[in-house]
Order: sequence, then structure tokens, then C-alpha cells
Amino acid sequence: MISVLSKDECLEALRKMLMIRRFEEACIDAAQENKVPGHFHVYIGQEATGVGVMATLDPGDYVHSTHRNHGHLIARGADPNKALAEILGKAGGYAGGKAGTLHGCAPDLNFPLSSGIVAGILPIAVGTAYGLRVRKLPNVSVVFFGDGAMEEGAAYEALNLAALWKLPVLFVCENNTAEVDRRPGGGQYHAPNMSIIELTDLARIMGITTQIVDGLDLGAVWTAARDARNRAVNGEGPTFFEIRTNTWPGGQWPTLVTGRTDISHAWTNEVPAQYEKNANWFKRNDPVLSVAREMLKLGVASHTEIEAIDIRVRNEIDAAVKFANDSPFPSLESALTDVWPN
Amino acid sequence: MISVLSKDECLEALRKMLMIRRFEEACIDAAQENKVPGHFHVYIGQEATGVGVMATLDPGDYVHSTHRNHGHLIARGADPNKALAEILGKAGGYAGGKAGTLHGCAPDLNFPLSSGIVAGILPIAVGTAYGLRVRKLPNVSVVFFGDGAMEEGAAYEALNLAALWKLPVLFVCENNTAEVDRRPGGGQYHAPNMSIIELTDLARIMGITTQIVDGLDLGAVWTAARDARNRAVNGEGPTFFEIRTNTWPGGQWPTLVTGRTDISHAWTNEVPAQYEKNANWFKRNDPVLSVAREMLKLGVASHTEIEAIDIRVRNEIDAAVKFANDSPFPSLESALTDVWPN
Amino acid sequence: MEHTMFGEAKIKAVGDLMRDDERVVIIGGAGFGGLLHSQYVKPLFEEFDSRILRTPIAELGFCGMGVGAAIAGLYPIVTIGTGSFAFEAWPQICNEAPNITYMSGGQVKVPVMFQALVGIRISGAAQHSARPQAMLMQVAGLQVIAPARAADVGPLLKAARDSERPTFWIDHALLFEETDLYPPAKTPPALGKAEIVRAGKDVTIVGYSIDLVRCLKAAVELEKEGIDAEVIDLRTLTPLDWETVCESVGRTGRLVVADECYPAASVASEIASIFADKGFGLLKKPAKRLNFPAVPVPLSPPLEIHLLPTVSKIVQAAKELVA
Amino acid sequence: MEHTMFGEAKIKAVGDLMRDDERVVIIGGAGFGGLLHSQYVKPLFEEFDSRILRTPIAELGFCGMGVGAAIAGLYPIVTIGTGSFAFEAWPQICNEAPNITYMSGGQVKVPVMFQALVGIRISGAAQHSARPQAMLMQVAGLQVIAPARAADVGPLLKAARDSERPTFWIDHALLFEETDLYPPAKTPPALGKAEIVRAGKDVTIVGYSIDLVRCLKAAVELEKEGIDAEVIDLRTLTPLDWETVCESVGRTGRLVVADECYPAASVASEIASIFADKGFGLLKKPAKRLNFPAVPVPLSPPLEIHLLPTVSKIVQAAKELVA
Ligand SMILES: Cc1ncc(C[n+]2csc(CCOP(=O)(O)OP(=O)(O)O)c2C)c(N)n1
Ligand SMILES: Cc1ncc(C[n+]2csc(CCOP(=O)(O)OP(=O)(O)O)c2C)c(N)n1
Ligand SMILES: [Mg+2]
Ligand SMILES: [Mg+2]
Repeated sequence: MISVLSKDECLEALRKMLMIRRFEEACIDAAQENKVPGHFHVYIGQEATGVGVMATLDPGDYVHSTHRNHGHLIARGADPNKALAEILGKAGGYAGGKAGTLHGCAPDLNFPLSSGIVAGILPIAVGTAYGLRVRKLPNVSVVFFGDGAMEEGAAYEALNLAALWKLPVLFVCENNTAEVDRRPGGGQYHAPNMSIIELTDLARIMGITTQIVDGLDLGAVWTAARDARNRAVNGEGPTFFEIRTNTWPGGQWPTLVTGRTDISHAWTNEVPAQYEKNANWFKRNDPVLSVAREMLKLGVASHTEIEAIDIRVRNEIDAAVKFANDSPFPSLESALTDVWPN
Repeated sequence: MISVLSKDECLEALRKMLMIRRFEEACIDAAQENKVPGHFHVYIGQEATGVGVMATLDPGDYVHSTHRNHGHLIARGADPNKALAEILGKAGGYAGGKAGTLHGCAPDLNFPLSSGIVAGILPIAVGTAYGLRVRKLPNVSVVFFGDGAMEEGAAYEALNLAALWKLPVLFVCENNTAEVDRRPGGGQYHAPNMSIIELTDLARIMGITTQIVDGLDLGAVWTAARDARNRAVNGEGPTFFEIRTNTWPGGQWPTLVTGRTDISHAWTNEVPAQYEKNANWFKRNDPVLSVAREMLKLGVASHTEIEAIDIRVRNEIDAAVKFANDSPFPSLESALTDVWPN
Repeated sequence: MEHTMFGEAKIKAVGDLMRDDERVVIIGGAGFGGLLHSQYVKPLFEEFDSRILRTPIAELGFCGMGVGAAIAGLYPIVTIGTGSFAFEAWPQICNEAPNITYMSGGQVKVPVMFQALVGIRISGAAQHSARPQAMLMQVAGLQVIAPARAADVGPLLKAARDSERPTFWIDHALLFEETDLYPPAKTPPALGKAEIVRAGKDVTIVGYSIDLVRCLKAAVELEKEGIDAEVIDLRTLTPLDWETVCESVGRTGRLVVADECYPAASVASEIASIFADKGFGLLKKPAKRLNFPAVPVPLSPPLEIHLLPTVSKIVQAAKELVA
Repeated sequence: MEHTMFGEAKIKAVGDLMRDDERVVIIGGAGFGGLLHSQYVKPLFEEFDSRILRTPIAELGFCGMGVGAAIAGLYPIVTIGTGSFAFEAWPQICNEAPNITYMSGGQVKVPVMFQALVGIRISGAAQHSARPQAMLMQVAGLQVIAPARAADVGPLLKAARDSERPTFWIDHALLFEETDLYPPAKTPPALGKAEIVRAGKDVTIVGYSIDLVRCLKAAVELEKEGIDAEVIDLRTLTPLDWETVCESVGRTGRLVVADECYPAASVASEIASIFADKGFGLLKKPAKRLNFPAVPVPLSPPLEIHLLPTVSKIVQAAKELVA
């Protein structure tokens, strides 16, 4: 329920969610034009998670992510120009083109390098939390990761370490396979291969506070994250969230299988004929449409206001596309710099 | 309760337990004489576990162990001559002196190499179980490991893998820190550093059958292992045991802090004056004395019979000591053989 | 045969092995060409569906399972996926599998094969571009095979199985769609034997895996410029066939080595070092080592390609030596 | 200074660093000399009790914590214990820590130091005797320091901290109680600079860590036999100071390298390989490489010692070269 948010917070959250959506659409467009080096993973369908959590954070908090980091970067307030240029491997990117899609970073926003290794980022996030504790800072570390990370021993060790010293960590497990048959042994690339059916059980037996949150419910995500952050800062230890989102039909390899989002579907409730087989996406699972609908229903915003936000966002992303396209590839000399800190 | 065992089974179990005790005493003696290369870990205090579990196994079952493997070898029926010679790095050892204490093996008994890496053996044991499954053999894999192994991600992954395919594995976690304060963060070398207070919880949330067993109770260990083996062979999946034993006062670094075991203490109930501060060991925690007492109480054996077993065992171990001492060091040429299979 | 794609030969070889022996199983299910080439792999995976254990993302755990399954009498091919993920399983690959036969005095065999798509795949960025092969050469008791040519795949796979040695099979992310440039050798490949793929008299060029393909393409270029290059495919990195390299350099006096590994303690270092002792005096000119410089692999393709041991760099190096 | 034990110098150096900067913390608590030398370590651990995070047996997890803590402004010294256990943390040491600065375009620093007691410790057997240093040289973005001499420990530790580079510090299980045989250099040690510990004209002997101690002892023996050996301590393996080695061999024309690593793609390979290119023509005789042969380290002490690059083997090799 977004009623927990003020009107301004609602509008800002929707803006960020739309920004992520338009950003990812731009990535997919760029990929169709063979401009994206490497394989990449979009955040479509999970926007309410990143935006909801990030809205509760302080600039001094650390944010850590994985291969699926675009949405987290944008939600944290990263410059879409630099974020997109980085994904295209351009000099104007956050890392001058050295990192790309799997390794999004915005160091000025306390968003260090994302790890492309499944579960590799979890121990690092526990480490930044430890750093905050030692430095007596009133901050937290937030780490986003997929349900697949729970299959790695690294996740287990990281949870145990955080639990032992009650470190200020928010573990945000984004389960984007909520619609997948959760019986073990499915063996699909993105399907659960866990004998632990309730992902929260692991953290629970470690004495970590756990919560399952609906990833369509921006307000629920926001409230849960805010409370967890407060507890963490007060020395009450980490929280483990399983945020359940429904798999975007295009999640396995990004093509715009549900088309470019038409925000007016939030009030027309139309399902475009050519996407009939993905009707659920339009009716229920798209967090952008769903949050917009909630705002309309609660009278937080009119559809003209929503449309105005979308237009602003689209302009901003258009500008980012132009920026990224125009940005040159990095100079060959730069290949050899930055191995060591200066 | 050893009443679940026949008289012969009882006598054989006591013989094996005494054999382990005398074997470990011989190791400690050898170490005092600087004959044991490297640091080693004795099984004193845990005899009822290895012997109880092993009594339920079939020759076709696989047995896997860790750095603390001496007792498992002897309980499995390994030749004490070859086992001791191996620990002394001698040519007459199971591996011709190449392996030593950390890596006990008796391949002819389906006891492959023990791993000295904490938790390293668990995935391997899951693999032998998988091999048995593929080969449609009616056997199980048993893996012994310490409570400390539960701190490693490798243990987590191994449990998940075994649970997913209901593989025939008996996970025997020997918790030899039952007397240690189990609050997390103790940080001692052998103390628990787990946020999971009940070690069985992890396996439980994976849908693995779990059981906590008193490591002084030979009959309970035996019953539990027999049932678990039956379930595993019937395709009902793995079992996870936490076997609780009380830390032997000399466990941290082997010296004979409780003296050479005097089996007559089982009926005299004497606590030798010089070991007064370890009175609990003599009164309650020594599984050898405790099983002997149970047998006396139930009338399974008289103390003369028990003494006779002990004498036979001591003779056998004396012979093993002589064999190991007399065995030459391996030839220098042998250093370069066996890297690859022939 | 020369026109078979490397990847197709690979799929066929694995299929043949599995048809031949029901104890051959696949653990992992992610490998053999990666997602990009999954259409080629599909028939194999359909035929042997029940003998493929599709595992969780738990490389340490399932590589360990491969070790155990090998002990229990199977021949597991463990597909790790991208080469960098082998690091997750390092304790099993480097500190369990290779020690067991030796430490059991030769009694316990561990016929397991780990496989990964290693290397600089273009735009994998630093974390997905590991070349673990030089590290793996630092492991005693582990066989390391890194073929380059379709014709070698079947025989080497079978030889590896028959050797019963724990083996790491290096595939390269870019090798799948390559076809053999030169005809196969008359004698079938043997473990531990390099092959002179192209005989030549002016300069010896040594490669393996994708770098061998680059070396052969360089030889074609060099031929146009009148330089007759001898090209050697190392094929197995452990055991390493230094004799063939020495013998060739004994004739040419000149050496170029192409190796995607980082420079220090690399495959190229090992090859070059031969000429400080066993092959002392054979070089007439300083050897040219072409490695990927010691920087994490950047994403941006121009940077990445700038750092690679490309065909043109091999050509250039050979020309400088022959000039 | 020469009579300080290496281990004591180490404990003092860590203590000084911690006294100097409260952001230096210890994660792991198992290290600095192992159980055997715990009496020396005790005062340090008592003084800084609250700044030592005693971790579970979870090397991957706590090395990763070290990476994170470094990002968050601490200088963590992560004590891994036995060198073989570094394999458990390989993904963090080789595929996280060293990539972050580069892949963030230089913006994120990762000043973390991993430490382990590596090497052939006598009777550790195969699983507790890893020498991961050559493998670590295959990691771009990771500094590798492997000192041998008490006098170097403090300055190198401080220099490593000041460099803010992710660093792997190689201690050796047998080094703790060694004292410096030759006087320290006039100029303090610098990262990436080898040191000529003993000047000589007949033969260059190169070592690092425990092997340097063996080299120096060999030089003493050789002196008795009238052979004047120049002994070089590499000190840092990444960056590697090949210039000093070249310069020395340029004078002596003869090279012995002692290196406990397995032979292929080892530290010794890298040193020898210099003479196939940058140092081409400097060797008057084939170099002698003394490695541990490619067999898992056996437990039995006679076998183990038989395979080690011992003092007498170094002496023998030098004599053969000079003869
Ligand atoms: C250690 C490791 N193993 C395998 C991979 C390949 N891989 C990349 S994404 C992915 C699936 C991850 O699933 P999940 O964590 O749920 O994230 P999602 O993509 O669903 O957001 C895998 C297996 C990897 N990057 N790292
Ligand atoms: C990966 C790894 N880390 C650390 C060690 C060092 N080590 C050897 S035994 C041990 C304690 C193990 O405790 P536990 O598993 O409970 O076994 P116990 O000795 O109590 O039987 C440790 C930390 C190791 N062998 N392997
Ligand atoms: Mg997922
Ligand atoms: Mg224990």
C-alpha cells in the first residue's frame, strides 16, 4: 500500500520506476542495434523493489548489487547518461567503459562495484557493514541479489557472519521466479534449485529477522526496508528479505517481449492484442502499471500528472541515449590505467 | 541403550572402542617420542559414534572422514598395523607413508582418502552417493565431520545437493563441543562460531531427516544409523545426525591428560587422584568406560570378560606399534610414483 | 574432417563417449558452448537427459560431487560453465581431486573431467574472462588439456578418459565455431604430445586453444609475405611437451608464443623458460611472448582487443624475428 | 637488527601499523605464525583484542568481508592461516578484490591485505602445503609480497598499506624463527624492488621467502669452497623486479633459482624465462631451476625433504655452474 508514502514520495518513486523501465527499454533497443557489449540482464518487473528500498536509505549507506544492477543504480540516483554510456563501453561511462553492464557502479553514491559472480557480493556487503560498525557510523549496507544466489555457499557464509556480529546489513533477495514451480530440482537456468522451499528459512534459523514482501507492493517494500534500516542502525542486526516478483516474460534473454510500456494501460487496462499470451503481465505483474494504478485509485496523482512524469523521464532517457551514443570509445591508452590506485 | 544389540554385537563393539582407545594412546606415545610427523587429532571421547555407526554398514558402503579419522578407520575394520605405520609415515602404511594422520584411508574397505580440509569431504561423499545411485547399488555413503565443518559453505552446498536428489547419504556431524558455551562468537579454535544454534536446523529446513543423538549411548547411535541406512537404501533420502559428545580434556592438542585408560575404572568407579579435576571424564563422559558399565549392568559381560578383551586389544596394538616402528621409511624413489593411476 | 566446427566435434565426442560407456555422466549441465551455442548442444542433452545432473549454482559442491562420483566408479564430465567459475570450486579441483591417487598410494582413482569455457570472450569483462590454465599447471596430479582443433577433440577426450587421471579440459568461449585450418596429423593425438600443425623453417610459433587458431591464421598471413612459419599446438599443458618445442626451435632459432594468460608465470613463461635450461643456446634471437597485459580484462571491446594477442600481433612479432 | 627473528619482526610490524592507525583491523585471527608460535603472537592479540575479528571457518566469507571492509575505509589484514586455505577464498582473492579498482575506473580502492602461512612445512602432507604464489602472479591487480628477512618486514608492510593495493602477503611456515644471515641493505626495501643481499661475482642465486634463506645458507657454504655467489631476494613477486636479476646475471652469467613451487608456470619459470627475451644472451650456461617436483607433497619426512630445494641442492647446482 503506497498510502504509507507522502504524495511527493509517491511521485518520486513512480518517476524512478519509470526511469528504470525506460532505461531498460533503451538498453534493449541498443542491444538490437548490437551496441551492448556482452550479455546483460534487465530489471523489468522488479522496479518496485529497488525503488522502494532505496527510498529509505541515507547517502552514507552502502548499496551493493549483482549482474542485474541497472535498476539499483537508477533507483540510487545514478546519472542515466553515465550509466548507459558504461553499459555501451564508452568513455563517458561511470568506469570509462571498463566495467559494463555486469559491474554497474556509482562510487560517489556509495554504490561500489557490482559483482557478476553469483553470491560473490554478499560477503563484500557484510564487510562494508563491518567497516561501518568499526567506524561507528550510523549507516547500513544493503545488498541486492537473486534467489539463485542462495544456492551458493558464499551466501550461507555471509549470512552467518552478519548474524554472528549483528552487523547492519539488509539482505534483499529478489526472487524473480515466484511463478516458477518451486519444487526442487527443476534445473532451469533461472529456476530454483533449492531444497529449502522457503528462502527465508535459512536466515531465520540464524536468528536474522526475515520478511517475505510482495514485490508489486511499493509501500510494503518501503515500510519493510525503513523498519529494517532502523533496526540495523540501532544495533539490532541484519534483516533478510525475500521480495517476490513475477518473472517478466522476457527475463531469460532481453527482448521486448511485452513491447514498450504504454503507461496509459494503467488506466485503460488494455492488453494489446499481440501480447495476449502475456496478459497477466499487463493485468497484474507489471509493477510500473500496478503502482500507477494504485496512485490513481488513491487519488495521489491524475493520469495527466502520471503522463507528464513519463514524458519527462522519456526525455531524460532519450538524452541519455544520445549521450551514450555520442560518447567516444575510451582511448586505447586508458586500457592500462587504473590497475592500481593513484 | 545397548540392549538393542546382541551379546556378540556388544562385545565386538566394546572391542572396537577399546581398540580405538589403545590405538590413540599409542599415537600419543609415539608423538611424545617425536615419531609422528605433523599435527594430529585423536578420536578419544567419540569412540561410540564411529563404532556405533560402522556396525550398521555393509562392505559396499562408502565411509568418508576428515582430519579426525583414526577412530573411523579402526571402527571400519582397518588393519591397525597399516594404519599406525601410515601415521608414522612408514612404508608399511596404507599409503606407503604418503598420506599420514590427516588423510587416513583403507581403500579395500571402501574408505577412500580422508580430507584435511574442513568440510572438503562432504561434497565428495555426496558424489559417491550419487555414484551408488547411478550404478543402482543398494548402498550408502557415510560421512563423518566435525561441528566446525558447518561453518563452511561447502557443507551447505553438499547438504542441498544431497537433499535435492534424495541421495543415500548419512551425514554424521560429530559435535565434540557439547560442553562448550554454544553462544555464537566464542571464536575459539574448536568452539562453535555458528549463528545456527541447533546444528540440525539447517538440514531440517532442507527436508532432510535429522536426529540429535547422545554420543555416549552406543545403542542409540546404532539404532539411529541402522534406521537411517534403511531409509537411504529405500530411496527415502539422506539423514543428518548431530552426535553430541563431550570434549575430551586433551582434545585441543593430544597429550594423555586423563592418563592411559584403566578399564577397571568401569567397575571400581575410581577417579585417580591426579586427575581429580577431570572427574567428569571418568564418571560420565568417557564412552569406553560408560559402555563397559552399561554392559556390566545389563549382565552382557563380566569384568573378567571385559578385561580379557582389553588384554587382547592391547596385545594387538602393541604388535601394531612394533610393526609401525619396525617398518622402514619409504624408499626415496617412491616419492615420485603414484601421481597418476597405473 | 577439417570442415567440422570445433564445437560440433566436441558434442560428437562427448556423445560417443557416453554411448560407449554408461558410466560416463554429465554433472552441471551448463557447459559445452555456453548459452550462445545451446542449439548445438540440445540434441546431446536430449539424448542423454537422464545422465545429466542439472545442478544448482554451487560449483564447489558439484565439482566435489564429480570427485566422489569418480571414486565410486563413474566417469563424470563436470561442466563448470564460464572458466572464472572454476575459482568457486578451486579447493576441490586443486586440493582434493589431484591429491587422492597419490596420497592413497595409487589405490584410489579419480577419473573425473572438469570442463570450462575459459578465456577472453569479448565483452565478458574482468570477472568472466579468466584463463585459469597457467594456475592449473601449478597443480601436481591434475592433467590439463587445451585443444584447438576439431580433429583432436574426440581422440583426446577418449585418451583422457582412458588415462583415469583427474583432468581439466580447457575449452575456449570463441573456439566453438572455428574449423580446422590445416589438415590433421597422420598419427592420432596423444596426451602429452604437442603437434606441429604447420611445418616451416623460418620461425616457430607456439599456441594452444584459441591462441593456436590465431597462430595458424598468422601463418597464412606470413606465408603471403614469404615467411615460412612452423606452428605448434601444445594441446596438453600438463604434461607439457617441451621436446617438440625444443626440436622445432633447434631448427628455426626463433620463437613466438601466443598465450591469452597474464604474462607472469604463464604458459608462455613456461615455454620461454625452456630456453634458459633444456633448450639453452637454441634461440638465435630473443623470443617474443604475446600475453594479455597484466590488467583486469576491460569490457569495452576496443580496449579488450587492443590488449589481446591478435593475429596481427603474431604476424608482426614473427616478421620482426625473421627480419 | 640482524638477530631479530622474522616472526618477531612480523608481530612488531603489525603492532606498529595498528598503533599508528586505528583503521587497521585483523580479520581471521588464525594467522601470524600458526599454532606453533602462538606464544609470540599472544601479546599482540591481547593488546588489540577488540580489533581482531575471530571468524568462523569460512575463508570465502571472511576474505570477502575483508574486501568490503577495505572499501568502507578500513585497512583489514585478513589472516587465512595455512596457505592452502586461500583456495577456499579464491573467488574473492582472485576475482573480486583485484578487479574493483580497475573496473571502477580507479574510483574504488580496496586496501586489503590477505596473509597466509604457505609452503612446505614438513609433514603438512599434500593438502596443507600449497604454495599459491605462482598462481597469484597470474592475477592482474593483486600485489604479491613474499619477504624473507626480518629487516624487510616492517618497511614492506607499511609500504603495502600505503600503496592501497589489494595485497597477498606470503609468509612461510618455516620462516618464523629464522634470523637474518646478512646485514640489511642501506636503503629501505621498496615494493617491486629486489635486493642483492650478498654481492658476488661467480653465480647469481635467486630466491624469496624461505627459499631465500636456503640460498643465503648455500652462499655461506659456497664461500667456504671458494665460490662467490650473488644472492638476490625477490621480495615482491608482483610487481617483479626482473631488472635486478638481469643486471646481476649480466655480471655473473650464471643463474640458480630456488623456488618451492611446482615446476611448471612457477616463480622459477618466470625468472628463467627472462633470459629468453629481456635478458637474452646474458646466460653463459643453462640456468638451474630448483623446484619441488610435480608430485603432491608426501607426508613422510624423508620423501618430502628428498623433493625440496634444499641448501645442499642449491650448493650443488651452483658448483656445477661454476665448474
Ligand atoms: C559463480 C557463478 N556461477 C554461475 C554464474 C552464471 N549465472 C549468471 S546469472 C545466473 C542466474 C542467477 O540467478 P539469480 O541469482 O536468481 O539472479 P537473476 O538473474 O534471476 O536476477 C547464473 C547461473 C555466475 N555468474 N556466477
Ligand atoms: C578450510 C580449512 N580451514 C581451516 C582448517 C584448520 N582446522 C583444522 S581442524 C579445525 C577445527 C575443526 O573443527 P571441527 O570441524 O569441529 O572438527 P574437530 O577437530 O572438532 O573434530 C580447523 C579450523 C582446515 N583444516 N581447513
Ligand atoms: Mg532469479
Ligand atoms: Mg569440533
